[in-house]
Order: sequence, then structure tokens, then C-alpha cells
Amino acid sequence: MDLTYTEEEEAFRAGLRDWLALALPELPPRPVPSDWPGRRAYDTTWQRMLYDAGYAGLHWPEAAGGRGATPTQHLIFLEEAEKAGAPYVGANFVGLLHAGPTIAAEGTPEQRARWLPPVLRGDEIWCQGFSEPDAGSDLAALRTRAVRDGDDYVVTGSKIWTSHAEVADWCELLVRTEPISESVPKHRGITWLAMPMDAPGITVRPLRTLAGSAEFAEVFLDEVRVPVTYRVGAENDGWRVTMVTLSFERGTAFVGEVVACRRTLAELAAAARANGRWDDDGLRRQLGRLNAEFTALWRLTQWNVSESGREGGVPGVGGSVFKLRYSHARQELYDTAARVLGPDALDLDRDWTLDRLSSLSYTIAAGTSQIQRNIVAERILGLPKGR
Amino acid sequence: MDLTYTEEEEAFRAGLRDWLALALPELPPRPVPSDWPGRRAYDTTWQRMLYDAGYAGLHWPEAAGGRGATPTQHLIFLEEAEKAGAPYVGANFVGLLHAGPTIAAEGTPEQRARWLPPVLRGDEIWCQGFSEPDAGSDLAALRTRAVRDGDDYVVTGSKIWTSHAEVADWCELLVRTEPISESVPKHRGITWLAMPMDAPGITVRPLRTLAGSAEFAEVFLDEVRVPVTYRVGAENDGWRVTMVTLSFERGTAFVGEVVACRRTLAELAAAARANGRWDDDGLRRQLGRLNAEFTALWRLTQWNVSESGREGGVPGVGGSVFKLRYSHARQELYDTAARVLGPDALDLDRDWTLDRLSSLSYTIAAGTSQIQRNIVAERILGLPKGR
Amino acid sequence: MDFQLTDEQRALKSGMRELLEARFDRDALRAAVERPALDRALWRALGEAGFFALRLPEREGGVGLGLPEAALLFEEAGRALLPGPLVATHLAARDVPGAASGETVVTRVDGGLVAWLDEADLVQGDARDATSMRSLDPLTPLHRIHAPHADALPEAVLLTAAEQLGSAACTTELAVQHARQRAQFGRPVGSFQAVKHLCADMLVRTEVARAAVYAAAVTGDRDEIAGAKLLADEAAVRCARDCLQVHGGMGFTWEADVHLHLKRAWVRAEQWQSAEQAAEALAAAL
Amino acid sequence: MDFQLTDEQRALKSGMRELLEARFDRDALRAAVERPALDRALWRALGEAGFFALRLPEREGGVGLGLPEAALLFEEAGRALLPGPLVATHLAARDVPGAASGETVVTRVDGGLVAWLDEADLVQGDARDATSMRSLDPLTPLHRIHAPHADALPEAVLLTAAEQLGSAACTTELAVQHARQRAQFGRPVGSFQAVKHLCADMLVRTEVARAAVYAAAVTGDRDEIAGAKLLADEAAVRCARDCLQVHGGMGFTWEADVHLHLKRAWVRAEQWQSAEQAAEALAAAL
Repeated sequence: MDLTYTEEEEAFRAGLRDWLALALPELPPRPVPSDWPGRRAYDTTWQRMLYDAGYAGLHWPEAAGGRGATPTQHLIFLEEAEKAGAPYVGANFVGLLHAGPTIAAEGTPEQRARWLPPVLRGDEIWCQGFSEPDAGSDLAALRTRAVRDGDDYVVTGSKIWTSHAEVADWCELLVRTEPISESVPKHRGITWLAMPMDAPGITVRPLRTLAGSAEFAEVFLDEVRVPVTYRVGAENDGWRVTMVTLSFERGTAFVGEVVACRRTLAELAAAARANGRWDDDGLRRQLGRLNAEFTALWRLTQWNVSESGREGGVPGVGGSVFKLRYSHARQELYDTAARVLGPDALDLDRDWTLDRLSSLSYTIAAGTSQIQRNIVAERILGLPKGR
Repeated sequence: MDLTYTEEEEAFRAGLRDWLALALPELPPRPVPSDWPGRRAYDTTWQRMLYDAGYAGLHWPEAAGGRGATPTQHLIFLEEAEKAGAPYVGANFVGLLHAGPTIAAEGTPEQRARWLPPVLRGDEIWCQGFSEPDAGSDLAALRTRAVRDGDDYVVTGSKIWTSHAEVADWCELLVRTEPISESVPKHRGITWLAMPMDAPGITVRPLRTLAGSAEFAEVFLDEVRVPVTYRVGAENDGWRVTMVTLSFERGTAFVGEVVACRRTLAELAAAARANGRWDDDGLRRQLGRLNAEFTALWRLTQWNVSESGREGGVPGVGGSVFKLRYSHARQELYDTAARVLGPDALDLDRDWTLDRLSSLSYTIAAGTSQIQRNIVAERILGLPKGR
Repeated sequence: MDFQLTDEQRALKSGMRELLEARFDRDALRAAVERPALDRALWRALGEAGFFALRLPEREGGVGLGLPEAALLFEEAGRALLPGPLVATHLAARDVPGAASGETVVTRVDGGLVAWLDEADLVQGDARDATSMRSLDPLTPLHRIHAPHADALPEAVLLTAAEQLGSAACTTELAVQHARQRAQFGRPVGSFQAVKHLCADMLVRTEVARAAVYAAAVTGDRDEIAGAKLLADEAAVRCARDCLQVHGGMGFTWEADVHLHLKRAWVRAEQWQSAEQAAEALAAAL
Repeated sequence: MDFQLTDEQRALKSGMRELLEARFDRDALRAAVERPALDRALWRALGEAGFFALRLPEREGGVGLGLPEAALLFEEAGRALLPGPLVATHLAARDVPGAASGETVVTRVDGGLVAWLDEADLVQGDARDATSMRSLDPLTPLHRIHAPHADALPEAVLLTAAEQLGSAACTTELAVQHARQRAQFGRPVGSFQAVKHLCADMLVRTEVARAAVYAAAVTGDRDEIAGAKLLADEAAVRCARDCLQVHGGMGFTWEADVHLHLKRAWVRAEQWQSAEQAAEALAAAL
């Protein structure tokens, strides 16, 4: 058990810090959340800066144009970037963390050459068309249909919870190419397509969340033609193609967030000291407890990252353990913030109020806590499936 | 919504208080928990005193020799008895609260005449043989077999969690008279028998609990002969016969305990004030929160009692709501006691330490919290059965 | 002792529910969310129905009923997410002309907060240093007052607790409805124990809060009212959160009503007597 | 950075588990429960295996390993419910003759408590006013000391946290085993979501505590150790309780081991640094 970093790792960290110190002042001002084109431009500018400095695709394999960095280097990158106040992936999320890695793993040489470099350079961005109104936790029940017509698939259906749909160039789309039947279980018959977002028949409707903003959209597809050459993997093999990538983050998915939560906690303590709430024994100890909690979550991240660097690890499942605890801890953090703020916690213009609202999604999005508990119980603990 | 008591109710209360003040000093000293014959004698003495004063079988129908009191009078009785420090039913538990009411509702006139008066007078006590090692939450899966042989049933099997088995005269026993099969679901084929505890073939083995005491026993039955005339209800109809009585307590099952918990809470506050822990904001507010909790549980008891006095109420189900909350609150109460005591909470001779241990059974015994949630969800909320 | 609603009380409660269903349906609710102005006609209708004058003696033009009946009406208001300074106006029915009839909208400074300051006709208390804030709850415009917190008015605390109760009951029903209808993995999500047990716990929280609120309304006891507020706050907030969890992603949308209940519950939890204030009062009473 | 056990660490840990399985099996455990006297031969065997001398330099006859390795051994001790003043004797290995070899059993006054006072050969600290108590935990005789609480010894805190971790891991496994084997309603109870999810939460608690304990052992940081103790205490107590719940009635018997874990976890939670003391230290560090 070694928590010190090697000389190479420290050198990587030092070089990164130097570069961040120089690069961040070059960034334009952050656009407002509702300015989608501005956000795209900001995020892709940052991606281009990473690319020029050699940090783009840090964790991608070298064959895919990445740097093939170790999970630990990726962890260091995310930690330092967050500490320096650098942007996170933003509009590049799907391209860098899901569609790109999927294409890298399952695409043809031509597909990799076509789609991967623009992602790394920040030239093109991707969105994700997986969930549907009736296929949430039960994603494999998706019903958006693709029917082969010559060299195209003709796609009809609707997708939900798509971020950046308004400004994306491509959508990684899961479609049903074989109806569910006795002989075709729902996980079969799904195909992975890259859909150009300027194709005729696509309608994007912003989806307002309870935080009042429209971070997501619904995407309606009416006989959208997608060339067969845009299919990654075999027809009806899309479920496996998609799952291959889910373990790709190797424990690093929440690195920046955990760093940010620890900073928020320190700010909360300072606010409580300033407004007198620190004198409340119960609240003060709760802040102390959260200190233990987020320190442990940071250590658990390091644990998962180390494990993913070894062979035979099951990072996706370790991720369920982490996510169950983290999503709960994050809600607890912002509930505690509300206790520190008192009536000011009702003010949308105060720090932490919107964060508190968005924290509500953590036990739901990307697999509800209920689904995660099933995964932990069945895949780690070996408890029987069933009821 | 009326929380005041009628003149009749207040008169009943006043008479009861007067009697308790006179009667309680007459009681012998309470025996130590391990002295089963002493406990039987003490509990039956008390029952005889109640009988002589006209309080025995207060909530039993008059036809069964009871007083046919209203649920509210029963509530008043339990409240006042607890406040005065009177014994609870003790060894008379099964006779007064389960076997007796079952016989009253389902027995023949001869059976009622044979078994009910001795219960009311404290001449005979009953124990319960329902649960089995492999039939706990799933009580209907019980396997103790009874085979008809002439005028007897011959019973073989084992029962667990039987209180007072060492000193009981009778056991209300559920046995399987028809094996489970395709055509006989497990709830059929069960029969209710009154088993004399002095019959040959009965072995009682004390069962030590985690609290260190042997409040329960295992009862092993090896070809015990029980006359057919001791069967209550029809053969194979024992499940229904048993369930009929479950609603009999009409919301009053925990009246004494809630009164006692409120007294404990006041004692805890006094202890915290004395040892300085009261100055801890968090702990003090927790005591305050428990004040709200147990006040509400008292009000919920009154609510359930009032509802059971009306027709069409489903007191068994209201009981699930109550029990879910109460069992949790009771554990919280004793956990809070441990916070007040600090290291003294590790001392078995201190108040509350054994109570803390026994509180652990509340989310398990008489239907686990998981089973209770199923009941609430399916029977009150109408959610579908299934998984 | 008969701690059940009388037939009159049941009729009063269902009358209020019908009034609100007729005059403040879901379209009206969503319109109010997008444009938080008071519906003065609705306010007068409430006045006509006796919502504000409920506890005034009949000789003063009131209905002559008590706190228990008021709690039942405020429970319905909470269930319907009815906006406006209902508690303050109800409390002002005797002293402020027009409050009883719904002509005059009254708000009141409540420790650190005052709701509906710009829309109210009259404000009770010193709101001179009030500063506007962008309210978390789209149905409750708020100003912040940096004054020491006044003593809680027991009746205001109780009626607010009743609103929380109504909200908790409503989110419990919304969750159960969703759990019955929404299918995943080929069956209603309500057939999965995890969801089923969330719903069961919601009902338990609601029914415990109900017993506390109704009893506190009957006794009018200050400590019991504090306990009712504490438990009703918990029930409203936690039921709204569990309702959101049961709804999954759909609950996270602006279109679903669940966030309106959660935000309102958070606001009410700060109003009149916070959980910490209530717990302190209840500890002192031990 | 490679925050995983090295092969040597794995070997050390499994060696300790094998030693305990051989020398302190279930019969020995239950015998110890009924007669809480120290098994001196076992104690010497632990000494021989380097349990106490683990962190002494090799030139002083020790094993020359560090706190992380000690944490792994104490985790195994906690899993096995090994009785005795293990932490105090381990800490005394350098200064008290015979402690390292297991000849001398050392206990230590720890704030309000001292364990194994009558059986120990030596007590560190002032135990003059110690009064005997009937200990809740059948495996830990206790005396009460009415002295002001001393400052927590970080190494004692950490090793106690490691024992709690071992206990949490063990009760999680016991629950899972039971859930797999026990059938009700015609299927294993572990196939019911309610039970399944209890078990999943147990694992999460255990693994978070593991990360905290191991990291604190590596860094030796006082605050991180406080955090590890806080989380390991929570994990040990809550996992034992959930284990009991999963076992149902069978878990409530004296024969089941789960109560031994719970009682021991309650004792350890009071030892060296309580949750409240840890939380205060962690708050001060913010």
C-alpha cells in the first residue's frame, strides 16, 4: 500500500501544474449556462489547448491517438485540473469518455481515423442517445427502431436526457434492429450507430430540470437516415459494444468532483465560523464527519484507480460501491450547507443552492441507487437474482 | 377529533387509580427473571387480583366472561396500570391476548367453558407454539406434523421462541394436518390445537438470547398425543382461526410500552442534565426530537384505538404502521441513552443497558420490519405483490 | 376520547378539496409556477368559503370553528400547493379589515424571512430592512430580514405543520401512483421491494405526522405543536425526496410536480419554527 | 502510488488468518465467551508470530514492519473476535519487557475505561480508582475510571479502527452467507431486494471504512486516523446490526456470533477516541 507518487508521477504533476498556470489565464470568460454555442466554443477551445499541449486523450490508448497514460497519471491530471480551477470536459464529455473509447475499442480503422482525431482536437462534439422515456433503469427495453433500407438505417423513435444535443455534431445512438421476442431477449437486437446531428428528421427539444435550467434535451427521430457504414460493431451487438466502454474510466469518473467537494466542505466550515453556526456542537461535528467521509471517498478513489491498473480488476463494480456512497455523501454535504446557511439556503443566488438541487439527481442518474445495490449484491456478493 | 375523555371514561379511570393505589402494595416482591415458577406465581397472583376486582378480561367480550370494555377503556386501563407501576400481563400474555380470544371467537361452548375462566382467574397459563426454526417470517411454512390416530392427533416436530414454556399449562399449537402440495397451498392444511404441556413427549429447552437471559424456549414434540376435542375450529382451518385474533388487540398492543418509553425519556433528560451531557447541542436536540416522536406515537395509539372502535377499521394494518415506527423509535431511544451514559452504557448493571439489547428484537419479532413494509405497501397502498 | 374526524370535519375537508380542485387545478398551479402572482379572485373565493374567517366567532361574521378544523383546511392547501401568505392572512382575520373576506392579503415578518412582501396589501412586523432574494421555491416569493428571530406563534407553527402534512400525503400518493403505473423490467416498479418499501416508509412518516398535527390542533399545546412541526417538516421533506427517487429521472424534470413539493417543504421548514428551534423547545419541556 | 496490498502484505494477512483459524477456532471463541480468561498459550503464540513485535526494528528483535502491516493483522484479530488487550500490549512492545514475546500482558488506562485489568500483568496509567463493572461484552472485562479523558494515542486509535473494520467485514460475510442459505417463502432470503440491499449497504460501509483505515495506516496522519476510527466504528456497529436483521430471530440468540460482534463494536467505539471526539478533531482540522 503506497500512497506516495513515483518520481515520474511527480514529474508529470509538476509539468502539468506549470502548464495549467500558464494556460488557464488564456481561456476566455466562462459563458452563461444557457448559452449553448458559447459553451461549446469554450469547451472545445479548452480541448484544443489540451491537444496542443499533449494532454488530450491522456487516458486513451496510443493507437487511438491518446497518450496511454496510467490510471494514476489520469487521476493526477483530474486532481490538478480541478485544483487549478480548469474546466472539466463539458461538451466533450461523450466524445472523450464514451463514444470515443467505444470507437477506439470496437470501430474499424476507417471509423477510428474519421471520428477520433476531431474529438481529441475539439473539432467535433458528441452527444448520447441511449435513454428513452420508457427505458430508464431498464435501458435494454429501448424501442427506437432502425430499419435497414439499402445502405442506410432509417431510424424512428425518441431519446431523453441528452446533454449538448443542441450543439453536438454526432450522437452515439442505441437503436433496436430486431424486435424483442421469445427468441430475441431484449439485450440482443440492439445496434450502436453514430448519427450525424444535422441529418433531416431530428428534432431537439430542451428538457427543463427541477433546477430550472435545460441541461438536457429530448431528441425526436423521424425516419432519420444513418448510413450503415456509421454502425460500430455488428448489427444486434450494440449492447455488448456499449458495455465494453463502461469500465473505461477505471475509477476516475468522480475524481474532480471529490476534490471539489472537499473544497466546498472547507468553505462551509469557514462560512459556519463566520456566521456563528460553528458553535453548534451538532452541526460542527457533522462538518467533521463529512471531513472523514470525503477523505475516505478520496482514498477509495485511489484504491479503485490502483485496482484498475492491475489485471483482473472489475472497476465497473467497484464504481457501484463508490457511487452508492458518494451520491449519498454529496446530498448530505449540501443538506449540511443548508443548515449552515439557514434561511439563506432558500436564495437561488447564494452559493450551494443550485448545487443542492443538482445533488438530488445523484441517486438517480447513471443507474439509481436501487440498481447499484442490485449490482453490488449480485455481482460482488453473489446473492441470487430474483426478487 | 376529541382527545378529552367522557365522564364515564374519567370515572372508570378514577376507580382504577383508587384500586391500583390499594392493590399494588399487596403484591409480593417481583421475582428475579430466572425464577420461572416465581414469575408464574407473581403474574397469576396479579391476574387473580384483577379478577377479584373485576378488571380481568377487560377487553374480552362479556359472553366470554370479560367486561366487554370499549377500546378506550382498555387504553385507559393499560395507561394507568403502567403509570402506577403495575405488572404487565407477564405469564398470562398468551392466554389473555391470543389463545383466550381465539377460543372465545372460534371455540365451542364447551371449549370456552373449559379454558376461558381459568385464564381470567389466573389459574392456568398458556404458551404459544407457532414459529419453527425454518418457519419464521414464513410462518405458514410450518412443518410440525399432526396425524390423526383414533380420537387423538399425534404431533411431532419442534417449535421455537416459546415464552413461559417451562411453566405453562397449555400451548396453543399450530400443526400441519395436510402436507403442502400442488393442490394444498401452505396456508391450508394447518390446524389449531390446545396442547396440555404435561403430555408425554414434550421436551422444553431454554433458548438463551443475546441479552444473556432465557426468555424463550425451544419445544420439541415427539409423538405427543392431543385429543381431537382439543382442536379449535375445523381441521385444516387453523390459519384463519389464528388470524381472526390478530386484530383483537385493537391498537392497544403497545400502550404500556409507549407510556414507559416516555417515562424513560424524561429520566434520560434528567440524567443528561445531571452529568453535563445536556450542554451538547446535538444530544439535547435529539432528546427533544424523541419527545416529539413518542408524543406522536402516543397520539397514533389513540388514533388507532379510536379507529378500531369504529366499524370497518383494519386495526391489524394500522398496527403495522405503528410497529414500523415504534420499533425504530425504541431503538433510537436506547441508542440515545447510550450517548447520555457514555462508557457507562457498557455496564450491564446500569439502567437501560439490557433494554438497549432487548430493543434490538423489535425490528424482528412479531413480523420483521421488512414484512411489515410489505404489509403496508400491499394492503394499505395497494402496490402489486411480486418481487 | 374519539380521535377521529367527525362527519362535519370530513365534510369540511372534502369541501375544501373540491373547492381547490375546481379553482386551483393543475393548469392553474403550473401557471402560478411560471408567473408567481396571487390570484385575487381565488383569494376572495377562499374568503367566501370561510378559509380565513374560519375561527372567528359567528357574531363577528366568522364560521366559529377551531384550530382542528383550520388544520384540516391547511392540510388541503398544502396538498394542493396553494400559494400565498395563507397563514399570515388567516391569523390576521380578526384584526385586519378585509383579511377575513379575502380582500386584504396580509403577510407577516417571520424571523429571518417574509413571504409575498411585494404582493401583500399589508405586512405585520418590521420589514424595513427587507432585501429581496431569488426564491428557491417558484411558488413563494421571499424577502430576507436580518432581524433577530421572534418567538414562534404557535398557531402559525401548527397551520404550517398542517400544510407540510398535506404535502407529505400528496407526495406519498404521487409516488404510489407512479409505482403502480410505471413499468420497467416487464413489471410495475412498485412490485420491486426496494420501491415498495420506500413507499411504505413514506406512508408511515405521513401517518405519524398526521397523528401529531391533529392532536396538536386539538390540544393547542405549545410543545405538542412544536413536535407536530418537527415531524411534519421531516415528513414533507423526506416524502418529497423519496417521491423523487421513486419517479427516477422523470421526477427530476420541471414538469413533474414533485420538486414544487420539495422546495415548498424546504421553505416551510424554515418558517415560524425551524427543526432546531422546535427540538430545543421540546428538550426544554422534558 | 499503488494503493493495493503488496504480495507480502497479502501473505502476512492470510498467515494471521490461518494462525487464528488454527489456534482460535469457533470452539475456542465460544469457550472464551463463557469463561473470559486470557489464553496465555495463544498469547505467546501471537508473540512468536510477531504480532506484538511487528513494528520493532529487527535489531531489537522485532519484525521491522510498519503501521500498515499492523493494521492488517489487527483487522484479522477483529474479524476473529480475538479477546485481550491486544492494542495496549502491541503498543508496549518496545518499553515493557516480555510484551513483544507475548509473555507479559499489558493493558492501559484509556480515558474512562480500562479493559482486562484483572488479567493483565501490567497496567499503564493510573488505575487506582478503577471500579469493576459487569461488561456488556462477554469477551472484554471492563473497569471504569472516573478520570479526565487523556489525549487519544493515534496508533491505538488506528489499530482499534482496524479491528472494527475486520468485524464489519465479518458480519457482512455472515449476513451474505445466511442470506444465501436461509430459505423463506420458497426461496433464499437473499433473493429478496430488501435483504439484498441491506447486504449491499453493508459492503459499501465496509469498503469505505477499509479505504479510510488502510490510508490512515499508510499516512499515519492524526486527522486521517480520526476519520478512519469514525467510519470504522460506524461500519462495525451498523453492519453488526444489519447482520442481526438479516438473520432474523436466529441472530437474536446467544448461540449466533453476531451479538458478540455488536457488543465488541460498541466497546471499541468507546475506546481511545469516541465518534464525538473524532468528529471534533476532524472539524477542527477543517
